[in-house]
Amino acid sequence: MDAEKGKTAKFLKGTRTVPREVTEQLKYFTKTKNQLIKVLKEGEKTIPQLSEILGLPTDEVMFQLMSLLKYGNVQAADMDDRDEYFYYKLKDDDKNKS
Amino acid sequence: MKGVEAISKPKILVFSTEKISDPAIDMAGLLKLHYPPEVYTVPVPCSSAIKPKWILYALEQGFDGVFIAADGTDCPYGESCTEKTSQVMSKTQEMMKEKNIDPARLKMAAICSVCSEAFVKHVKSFTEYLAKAKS
Amino acid sequence: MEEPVKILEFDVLVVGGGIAGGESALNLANLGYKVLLVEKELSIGGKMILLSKVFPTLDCSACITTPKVSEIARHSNITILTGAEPLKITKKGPHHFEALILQKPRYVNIPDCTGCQLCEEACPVSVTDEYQYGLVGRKAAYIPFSIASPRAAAIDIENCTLCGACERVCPTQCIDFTQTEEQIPVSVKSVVLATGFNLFDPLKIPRYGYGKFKNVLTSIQMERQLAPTRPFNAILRPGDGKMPDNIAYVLCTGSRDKSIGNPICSQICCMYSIKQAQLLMGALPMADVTIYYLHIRAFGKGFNEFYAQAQDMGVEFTKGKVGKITEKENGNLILRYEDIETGKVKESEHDMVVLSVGVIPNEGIQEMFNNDDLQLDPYHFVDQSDILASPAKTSIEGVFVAGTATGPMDIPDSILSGGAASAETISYLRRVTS
Amino acid sequence: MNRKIGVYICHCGGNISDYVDVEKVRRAVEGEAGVFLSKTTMFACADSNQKEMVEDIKTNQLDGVVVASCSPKLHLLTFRAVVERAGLNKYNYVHANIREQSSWAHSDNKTGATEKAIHLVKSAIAKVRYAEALEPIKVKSLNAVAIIGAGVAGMRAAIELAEAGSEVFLIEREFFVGGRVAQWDDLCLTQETGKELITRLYNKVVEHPNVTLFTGAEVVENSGSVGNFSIRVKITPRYLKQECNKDELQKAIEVCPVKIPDAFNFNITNRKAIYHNYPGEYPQLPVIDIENCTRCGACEKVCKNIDFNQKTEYLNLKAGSILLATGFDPYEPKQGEFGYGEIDNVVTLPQFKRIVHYSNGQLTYKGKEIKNIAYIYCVGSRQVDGENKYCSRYCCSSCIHTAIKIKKKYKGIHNYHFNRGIRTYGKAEVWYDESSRLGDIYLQSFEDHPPIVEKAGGQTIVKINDILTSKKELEVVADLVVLVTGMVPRKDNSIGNLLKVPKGRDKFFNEIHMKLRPVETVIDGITIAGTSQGPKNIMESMNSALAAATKSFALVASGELSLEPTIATVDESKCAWCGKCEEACPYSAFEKIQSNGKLIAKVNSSVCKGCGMCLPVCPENALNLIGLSDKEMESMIDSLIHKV
Repeated sequence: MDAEKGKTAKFLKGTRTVPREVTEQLKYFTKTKNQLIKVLKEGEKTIPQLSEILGLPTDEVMFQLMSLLKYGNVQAADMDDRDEYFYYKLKDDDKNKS
Repeated sequence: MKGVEAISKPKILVFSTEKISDPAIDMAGLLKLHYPPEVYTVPVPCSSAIKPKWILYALEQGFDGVFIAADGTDCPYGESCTEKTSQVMSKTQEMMKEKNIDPARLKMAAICSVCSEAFVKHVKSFTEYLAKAKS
Repeated sequence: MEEPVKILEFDVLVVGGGIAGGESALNLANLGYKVLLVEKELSIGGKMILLSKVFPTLDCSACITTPKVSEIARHSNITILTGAEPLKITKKGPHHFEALILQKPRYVNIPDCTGCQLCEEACPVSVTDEYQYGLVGRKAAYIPFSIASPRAAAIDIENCTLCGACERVCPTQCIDFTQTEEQIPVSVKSVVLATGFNLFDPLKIPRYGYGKFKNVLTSIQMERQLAPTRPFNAILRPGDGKMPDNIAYVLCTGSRDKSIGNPICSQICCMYSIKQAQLLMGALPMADVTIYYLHIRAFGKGFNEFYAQAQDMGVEFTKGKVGKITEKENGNLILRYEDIETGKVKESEHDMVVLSVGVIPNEGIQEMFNNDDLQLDPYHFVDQSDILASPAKTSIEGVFVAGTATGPMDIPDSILSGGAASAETISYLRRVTS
Repeated sequence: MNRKIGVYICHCGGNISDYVDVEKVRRAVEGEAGVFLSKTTMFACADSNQKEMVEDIKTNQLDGVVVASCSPKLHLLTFRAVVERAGLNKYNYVHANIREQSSWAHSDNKTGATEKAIHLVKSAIAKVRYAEALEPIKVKSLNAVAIIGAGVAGMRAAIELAEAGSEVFLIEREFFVGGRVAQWDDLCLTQETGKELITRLYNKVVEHPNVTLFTGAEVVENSGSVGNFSIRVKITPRYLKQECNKDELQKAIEVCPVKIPDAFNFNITNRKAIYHNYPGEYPQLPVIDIENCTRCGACEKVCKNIDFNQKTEYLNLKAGSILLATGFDPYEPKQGEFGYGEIDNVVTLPQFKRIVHYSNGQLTYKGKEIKNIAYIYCVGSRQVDGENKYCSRYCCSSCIHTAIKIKKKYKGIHNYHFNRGIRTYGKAEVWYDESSRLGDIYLQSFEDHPPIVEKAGGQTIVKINDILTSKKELEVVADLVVLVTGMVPRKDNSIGNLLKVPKGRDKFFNEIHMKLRPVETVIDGITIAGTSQGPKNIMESMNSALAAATKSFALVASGELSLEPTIATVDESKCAWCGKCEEACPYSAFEKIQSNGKLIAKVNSSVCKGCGMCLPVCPENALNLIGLSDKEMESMIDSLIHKV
């Protein structure tokens, strides 16, 4: 009741503990996101290429990269020569600067 | 320099339809699929309701192109829509030829209610065409 | 002294805001009845709003669903609760039911939310998106999907770190973490059950490798890939992002299968698979699509013609029983199947396999009813007590049933059934007034 | 006319104002002709702003309002309601979409987005300048529904409508109710017989004071439109008096010398010229088939209730809506199709059901006991060469259900199912499973290689290339061949033609939209139910009947229908009737009338849907759509093109 509008999360913090898996998951996502952005800053990559560079399974790269596509960090570029895989690149706006 | 800028931005009038293609154009905005802001949309109930004289009026008043975002087969008013819309199209192009207006300044494509990408693609390529034609 | 609880009154409680429940609610509301529509998901529109195009006309599902959904949302005689479900429904007498509705907190004040998605952008958390059936992530502050109704954000409190970033960017201050679970008592004259169906979970058939092999997906995942609000930029293998060029469909996954406890045919899988095959042929012109089937049930208006159209387009139909799926190193899949025409066991390689999962009843409907027995049929769908003369009647007088709550059916049949349920409700309600 | 227009430009939090300079927009439009006040607002849709708008309209007597905000699909109706609350006609409100079609679409170009927003708002102002107050077109609607067809679907719809409070005219062309279901015994899904189901429905129909049932009745004329259809019904007499002595009647039937094939039994038996389909049929009064009656007078001698003086009557009925439940015909195989009509023991599934009905203890046909039965599926459906491409949906389940029943009822039955892929969809799947467990044999062929029925050495043989056993040719000697025939539309489509109800590719009545409006037709006020729309089982027919009843009821219940006033108008001075508009109109909304000594077109306001298809075809430009006249369109175009 006494929580100030716009700052109600603090109110809930008093009664609710954030499960450890959630913070772990956040850390993992932030880490992978930063890794993906870092590698993509150097140039367009396909998912198998990203998987090799980062040492992550392809399906994991796929999932995280598609999430970044949805969040607006990444966009699709052309297909590779064999018409199998898309290249992905960073979106050229200010989203990826920080 | 100023003159060049004016030439490079053709103005397009889009006739959309209230129930079918206008929602697609809305969704293009929702998805932030950018297209030139010189594209203006006027919704009508059905694409086969567009009078050729409106199109000619728009072109004569200064629009560089008119794009009909047609209902296609989704038209809620019946299947004759497609045929009637193309009749409007060909009749208008006839009139344009008589007035020495390039008939390619009128374009039509069926835009379904989620065809946002298709709409953006169409108006972009139409803009390019008109820009070339102007220069 | 306790304060007396104010009980809200409605004519009809409609449980489930999919197309069948929506159709019933609209029909009733248009005739002036006050309807409470309770939907457990965050958006109304049911499964249909998430589909790509629908058979056999191939018109897009969103185009059909969204106008209906907004009509329902706008209707002055319909009150909608999303993220809510009845805990208990008690029959107090003829034309009198009392229900206790559980309203889960959304942590967002719906009327104030403009759907601007700034909270979504600000939220640092990324978890699996259930509305994209696990194909991509979503934030913990999120709009369920772009055409959701209400198009308002929600906070996934289970995955929220309570960082407050969403609140700070919200221009209307509509986020409110002080919300708590509520139990709302309501009084109604009749009930329409439109609780819909579940999709079969293919983890129950381990030999198909779903979950283990990333390029084996369910038909609803493929449906999402084909929908306008799709998760990827193109049709791609979830295993590695490769564009598939040889796709297999395994029909009757979880249907007509006594070993998993579902002996009946799901009625829709043949047709949605044929539809997806046609859409895939359009999206990937070079791709081969093979449908492994036992029988093709193309029985409705225009269905058989639609089946013939798929054959003409080059969709391969193989009458065969798929036994086992194994994975190759490159992510391709080997299907071992009995070719019914030759009687031989064969193997074939595909780079993506879609399991056409069947229709399974929703659980927990019977348990909502406190002191009355809501009867179920042998397959655990809601039993239709007078199926030939009054298909919407259930074992409890005044409780009617619509759509797939009674068994598998396609969209046109669900809408007709929703119409039937509203008709029976109207005459039931009139019997009290006269 | 001097307008007083109020303009509201919405920030939408920042959704608009982050990209569009809303203050610049406001300044750009405040000087437009007719603009009395212009404001920006954080959320135009918020309650506080709505209240402010109402206040503004009332205190300043505004006569036109523009809100520039999100898409009209979201909030057009919201703001129409706002102006109505302030006492202004809702058609004096115009919406400008500067979010989806400006700020969001051009979030990459703030200057461009702002400029576009200015144009869009100016064009909305131009439109509202010409806006006129409009009233919805009101049409009276009679709370009565005419239902054509008293099969199970028609009767069920009648009961529903009567209980909901409408007057119902239930019009049946035959002399008995129940349609096709009267011809079946054991029904699928329940333990009921067709007769029992009909009894239940008929009793409710005749008990309800709101229903008037007409039998031997045919609709011969129709005029009017939704809300007020006027139909003329021809009623053929039964030539029998109501209060009949049962014994005398039975005698009359016995003495009648006429023998004609009994269509009720699909011609496997004969009946007299005075007949009923089966004892206890509804209505429980026989009829004289006057076409086949020789007027020999034999019946009159034994029964005093016969009355040849009864005359054909004509009735005029009025109804707000018409519900069509005219049913289907079973497919009639062509002469020689799988031996039909040529080989003596080839019958159709409907005939087979009647054979089973008349068999006791032993299953016999033409005096011979039947043990081996070959069922050939998809006869008249899924045709490779013929017209019927569709699947008839009910036949697989119905046939297997019948096969199980007789196998359990009679000894030594062997069922052979020659199919093209069994389609026991949904819960009917368990019958397929059961019949396989009972030992029924399923043989499957490809669609283009149907089985062959032959007579050889006094035996009837069915041959098939069975794809389930590597296309081996198999043959079965059959005592009876049952052709599992599908559903086809009624041969006689006079009612469809009369009411102009369109047909689909399969020749059944066509709905407007399979999913959005599955029981409505393009003819306003006419709904369709049951198998008249396409093959269905009984439960599915009932669902569609009830759904159609709801839609018809919604049309007639309120007593008044409100139709959108945004319809086409004719400029009488320009019109010189050429008929082109009539041709273009998909709804037949135009009629030719005499006015001031010349022929002109007139729009029927209750029929016009405002689609505008007629507008471009008029050579004299005499047609306009209300709200979208030339002057409105041109002024909108002007404000879109002129420099900011």
